[in-house]
Amino acid sequence: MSTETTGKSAAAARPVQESGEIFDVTRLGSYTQFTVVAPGVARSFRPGQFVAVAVGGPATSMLLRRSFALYGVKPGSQYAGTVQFVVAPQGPGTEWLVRQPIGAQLDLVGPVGVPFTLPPEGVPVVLVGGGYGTAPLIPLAQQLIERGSEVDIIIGAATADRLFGELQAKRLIGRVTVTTDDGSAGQRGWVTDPLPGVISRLGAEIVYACGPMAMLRAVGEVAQAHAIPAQVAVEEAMACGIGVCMTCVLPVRGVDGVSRFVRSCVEGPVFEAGQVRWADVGTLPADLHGADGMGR
Amino acid sequence: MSTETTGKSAAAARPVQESGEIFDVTRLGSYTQFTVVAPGVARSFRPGQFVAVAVGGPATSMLLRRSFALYGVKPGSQYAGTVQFVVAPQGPGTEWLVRQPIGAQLDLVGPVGVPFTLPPEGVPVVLVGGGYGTAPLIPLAQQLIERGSEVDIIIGAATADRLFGELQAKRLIGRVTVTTDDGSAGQRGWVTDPLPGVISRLGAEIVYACGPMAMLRAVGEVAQAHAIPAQVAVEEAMACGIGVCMTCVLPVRGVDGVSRFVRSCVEGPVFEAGQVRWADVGTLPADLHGADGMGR
Amino acid sequence: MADLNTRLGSFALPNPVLTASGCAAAGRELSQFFDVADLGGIVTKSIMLRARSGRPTPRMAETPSGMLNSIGLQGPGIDSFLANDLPWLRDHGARAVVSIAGGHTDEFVALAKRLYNHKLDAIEVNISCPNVESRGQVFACDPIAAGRVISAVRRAAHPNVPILAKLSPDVTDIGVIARAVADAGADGISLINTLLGLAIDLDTMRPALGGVTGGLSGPAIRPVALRCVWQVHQAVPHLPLLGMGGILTGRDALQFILAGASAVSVGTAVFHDPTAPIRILAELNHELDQRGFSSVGEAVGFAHHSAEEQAAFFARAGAPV
Amino acid sequence: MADLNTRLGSFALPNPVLTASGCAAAGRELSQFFDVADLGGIVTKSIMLRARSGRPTPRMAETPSGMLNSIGLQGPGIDSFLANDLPWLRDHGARAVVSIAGGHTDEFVALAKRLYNHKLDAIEVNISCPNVESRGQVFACDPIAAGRVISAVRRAAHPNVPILAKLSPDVTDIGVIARAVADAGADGISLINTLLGLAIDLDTMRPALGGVTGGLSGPAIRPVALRCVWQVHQAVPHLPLLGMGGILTGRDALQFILAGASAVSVGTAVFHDPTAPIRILAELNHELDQRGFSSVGEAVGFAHHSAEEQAAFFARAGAPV
Ligand SMILES: Cc1cc2nc3c(=O)[nH]c(=O)nc-3n(C[C@H](O)[C@H](O)[C@H](O)COP(=O)(O)OP(=O)(O)OC[C@H]3O[C@@H](n4cnc5c(N)ncnc54)[C@H](O)[C@@H]3O)c2cc1C
Ligand SMILES: Cc1cc2nc3c(=O)[nH]c(=O)nc-3n(C[C@H](O)[C@H](O)[C@H](O)COP(=O)(O)OP(=O)(O)OC[C@H]3O[C@@H](n4cnc5c(N)ncnc54)[C@H](O)[C@@H]3O)c2cc1C
Ligand SMILES: Cc1cc2nc3c(=O)[nH]c(=O)nc-3n(C[C@H](O)[C@H](O)[C@H](O)COP(=O)(O)O)c2cc1C
Ligand SMILES: Cc1cc2nc3c(=O)[nH]c(=O)nc-3n(C[C@H](O)[C@H](O)[C@H](O)COP(=O)(O)O)c2cc1C
Ligand code: FES
Ligand code: FES
Repeated sequence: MSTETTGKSAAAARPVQESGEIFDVTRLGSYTQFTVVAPGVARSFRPGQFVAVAVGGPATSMLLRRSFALYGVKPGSQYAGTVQFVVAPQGPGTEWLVRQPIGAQLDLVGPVGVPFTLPPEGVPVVLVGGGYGTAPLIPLAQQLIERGSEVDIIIGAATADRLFGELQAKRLIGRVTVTTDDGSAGQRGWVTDPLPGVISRLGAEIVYACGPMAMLRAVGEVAQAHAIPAQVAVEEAMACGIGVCMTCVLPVRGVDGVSRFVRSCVEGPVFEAGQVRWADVGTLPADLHGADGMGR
Repeated sequence: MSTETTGKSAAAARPVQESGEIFDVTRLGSYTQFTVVAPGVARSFRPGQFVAVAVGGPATSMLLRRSFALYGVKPGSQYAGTVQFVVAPQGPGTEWLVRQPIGAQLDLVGPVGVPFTLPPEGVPVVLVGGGYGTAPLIPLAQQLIERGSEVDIIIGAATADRLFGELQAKRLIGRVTVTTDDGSAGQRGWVTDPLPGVISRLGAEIVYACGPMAMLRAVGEVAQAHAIPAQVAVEEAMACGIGVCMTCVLPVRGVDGVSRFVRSCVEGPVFEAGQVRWADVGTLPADLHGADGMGR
Repeated sequence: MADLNTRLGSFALPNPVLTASGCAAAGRELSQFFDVADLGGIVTKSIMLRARSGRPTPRMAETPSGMLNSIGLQGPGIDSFLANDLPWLRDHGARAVVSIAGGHTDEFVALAKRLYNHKLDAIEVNISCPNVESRGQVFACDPIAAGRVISAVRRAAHPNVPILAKLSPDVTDIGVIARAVADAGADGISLINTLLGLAIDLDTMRPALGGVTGGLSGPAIRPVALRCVWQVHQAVPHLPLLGMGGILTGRDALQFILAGASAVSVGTAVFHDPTAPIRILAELNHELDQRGFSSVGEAVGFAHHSAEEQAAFFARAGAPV
Repeated sequence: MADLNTRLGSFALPNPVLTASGCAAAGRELSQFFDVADLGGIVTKSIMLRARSGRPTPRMAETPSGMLNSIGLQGPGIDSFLANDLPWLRDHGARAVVSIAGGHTDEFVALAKRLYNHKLDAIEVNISCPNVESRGQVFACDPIAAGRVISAVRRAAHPNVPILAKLSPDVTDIGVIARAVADAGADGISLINTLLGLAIDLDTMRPALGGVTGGLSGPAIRPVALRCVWQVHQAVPHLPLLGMGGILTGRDALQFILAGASAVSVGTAVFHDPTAPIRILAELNHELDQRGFSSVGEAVGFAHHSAEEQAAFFARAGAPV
């Protein structure tokens, strides 16, 4: 690990590992929302961070934890603190997870990762969520509103049942712009269609986004066109989720202008869209720091 | 497979594979008794046969089925047929099994194996069960009594909570002799202590036994001393449970006088005690059929 | 509904799913659960010249997503096999791939000769057994010994019967062994056999298996098996491969085909689910259809093509992607 | 309470549980979950002379009871390591085993020299990397190349620092490699590194890893790892072994010790459970006590003794069995 990276990950809250009881399970469209008793995770949570959940139970063949963005979090008051996250069944691990009943125990590691950095008080912002990517934006919106920001939100998905957080967003923010690829809800198209208009109308000075890589890239380009920053929470396959294995890297341009493979688990998942080299994801750019060291 | 063996396994009922709902779960001492809806297994069941159960659920790391002696079996009448077996938690597979709730589905293969062969009508018999080994003797006792046999039973275990079937046996047979290694129930000692007396008193002409290997061997010796046969249901580690893998073999002297490694899953689990070469279990006797073929 | 016909040399199979040697005996027991004629073929337990007792128990230990076995090739010997097992398979309409094993080249040759006048579809040569003549080193671990056995068997066996050399993964470079058996005249290659493994019984504090070491099989070894299929397909692209190692589902089977296998064998999965081979065949069929393949052949080795070549193929085929 | 002290050559460890190279970075992240000084040692991610970007993503694929990785030795290079990572380990009271990797013998030597004046407890030489000078064949797969690297490193490194040669299981006879590195002056042997594996992504129908093939780790490979430890303990009984491969529990660790390992490394288990090393240490301690061992040393290689020898030992020790 090079100094600047450790410097950065140190900035993030220290994760804890705890076994928590499932307090509530709610189906929302094609998603399942879990509320889990996890005071340790709840205590130091900041929006944008995620939790890594062990799946499969005893004698499982699935070794790796599954990561989920933290969404509703109630720090301990008279009740123990709870955390919420939303699961889309996608493969064996998430399918196991959505079968877990209320009262079952889950083994969590969190909060993990670099959270969204908040703008100066009162700055108008636009939030953009794709699918379950809206989840981390809800607690973020809460904080932004408390800090006097005017907040607008665009949420999109392939189909209506893949939308997440419309109600929560309405309750918090009032107005929500909805897009679906097939027009089954809101306007037909992508979140980036209404985005320029919303940015201009609001005079937004920053965009926050979470969702599929392609969407994040497009959102970054729109923000750039408006000469404002975009902070995006990415999703890369992770083996450890705690920064030790180097599987989750993205090519990111550093403040020093040098591009590196950076761990999206502990140096992300939140990045400046402008610093991620989207076109090079999944490749090894020749100018990347240490690419020459690969030579054979 | 050599002819005589296939001849023998053909004699056994053809097993079926079916997924059945757990109809009832009852804790009995240190055991858990399952009643599972499995009409296909129930239909052709004969005492001494067992069922092979898949464990661990989806994405489990446990590939091999666990075997359990069939105990209570209700062939389908107005209700679908059910099978009963008794599980002692011993390792990860059985621990998973005893956690399964009523209503859960189990994948069963059965009935497997060569059942006990019944004596001529009216012949007096002694049954000897060690621990959960009593389970298959209960349905056997039922059949024997229906066929007019006078039946006596001795059940033993290390400790009282390891005893199984005392009530069921009492209800069926009336008198039950109980032994425990530590004297925590019945008389202190082994099932083989009272066995000679019971054989003589009853004038028993055959002994049926199920339990740990060491017990089966000892029972066989007592029977031999009384010049009567003993049929014993053995327990060898099994990978397939259906006769294809050759992991479950025992050195058994055949009717032709030749000793072979014989599959205890489909050519057993019931053997004539006198034909099992107990002293050679876990070794490769030089005179075994094909031992010379092992070369170096 | 993709065309499931495939070939292993001159052996034409109606579908690409077979059993694995030693995991289906000679088909009889499995016929209680499905019609053995519905599979691409039954690969029988490796047979030797004489009857073999096999090793002392314990013969197996369960391991994470796999198992160890040390059966030691228990079997009745070739005479009993020809008298009882091969006729049974023929009578039940099953395609028979007869696996043979030996302690020296002559034994393999003698077995091939005994099979000469019998109706069978292919011979799988299990060279993953110790070579008595070289301090028990496994034939499949030495390109020269492996090649010698295969060429001798090829010469001794009926010319119309394809010879499949079954390779062990326990080698430094499986491509070298593959080229050796290819040069020796193998008509196809079966891979992989089990990996050599060991477990300690914590009650006895001694090795868990009577044979001390044993063969590791099951899904645990699938990534190694796929790597071997991938490498051998590149080393001898002209030879058909019978892939195996941890196949539990049709999706697993498809991975092997995409990596270069023309057919697959299902082994340990049978212990978990006796109907696995038939289920896997149905699942594979569905997976092929879903991806727009019109035949198994189109999918064999498809993962070796670049994304561009793949797109071009489907464009030509006009298939949905 | 068994005496947990153990040794790897001149390296004395307070207990036999370490991390595995590449699965604990340089300890910093894990120190969020436990005190790194409580472990026998931290084996750092293999470091090379220059900074390395590593391979393109995807870099991992989950497999049954295991995973494939193709990280490609991403790292900051030796200078940054010495400036930031080694001091941090020292400051936090951890025993540091520094893993070094190179593309040719000279690079290994240069790394050993750079480490000469730094305080560390042992050097683990990761010879499971491609040898640029011989068409990318892995050093650990060739006894000559492996021996050459180890003797060169042994000469270049500080004489008081033990050298552990880390072996690959992807060889025909690991005993041959073990003897080669022993003759070359290795003070101990670490084993096993990952098995070469591959997975096909059924969505892209291409290899799942950016590096095409990758290293298989986790409980899936434990039986292979135990077999290697067993064989190497017999091949070079005088050398201490650092055993690893799929250790998830204290019982797994005990299997390695009974098979001949003087200490164990915990790798992939950390991804499943960040506190695994500390938990495994406690579990191992309990398992040793239960069996009446008064020290780790008594248990090392115990499974190689006959049942009679074992009984005699406990009779002498007067321990409960
Ligand atoms: C930072 C982060 C936040 C996430 N937030 C959410 C969320 O709030 N809700 C939600 O439903 N999902 C979320 N995901 C995606 C979620 O982690 C994957 O869908 C899940 O891991 C898939 O596991 P599986 O067993 O169902 O699929 P499998 O394909 O069986 O997974 C196999 C392996 O690949 C990894 N993997 C597969 N797909 C993904 C993916 N899309 N991203 C990362 N790893 C993957 C798994 O972790 C596992 O190790 C998030 C991922 C990351 C990295
Ligand atoms: C014919 C037969 C009838 C049986 N009847 C009963 C019964 O009625 N009630 C009951 O509680 N148990 C019974 N057993 C034993 C039961 O099958 C084992 O206790 C069980 O398989 C252990 O699985 P595990 O996962 O708990 O232990 P593990 O040690 O994790 O099992 C690992 C592997 O070893 C095998 N194995 C371990 N112990 C045994 C054993 N004692 N016998 C056979 N295989 C074993 C398992 O099948 C599995 O493949 C019977 C066994 C056989 C062969
Ligand atoms: C119990 C058992 C017995 C086996 N016997 C043989 C054999 O006789 N001949 C052979 O070539 N392979 C034998 N094998 C290896 C299998 O044919 C197959 O190559 C290997 O198990 C990998 O496939 P799988 O993971 O699907 O089981 C045996 C495997 C098992 C588990
Ligand atoms: C993500 C990952 C990275 C690894 N990096 C290295 C490495 O840099 N050097 C090395 O010698 N071994 C490396 N290994 C191998 C491990 O040190 C260990 O030998 C192997 O994973 C087996 O142990 P395990 O099953 O407990 O993980 C790595 C393993 C994994 C999973
Ligand atoms: S997932 Fe391991 S470093 Fe990010
Ligand atoms: S368990 Fe497979 S033959 Fe008996």
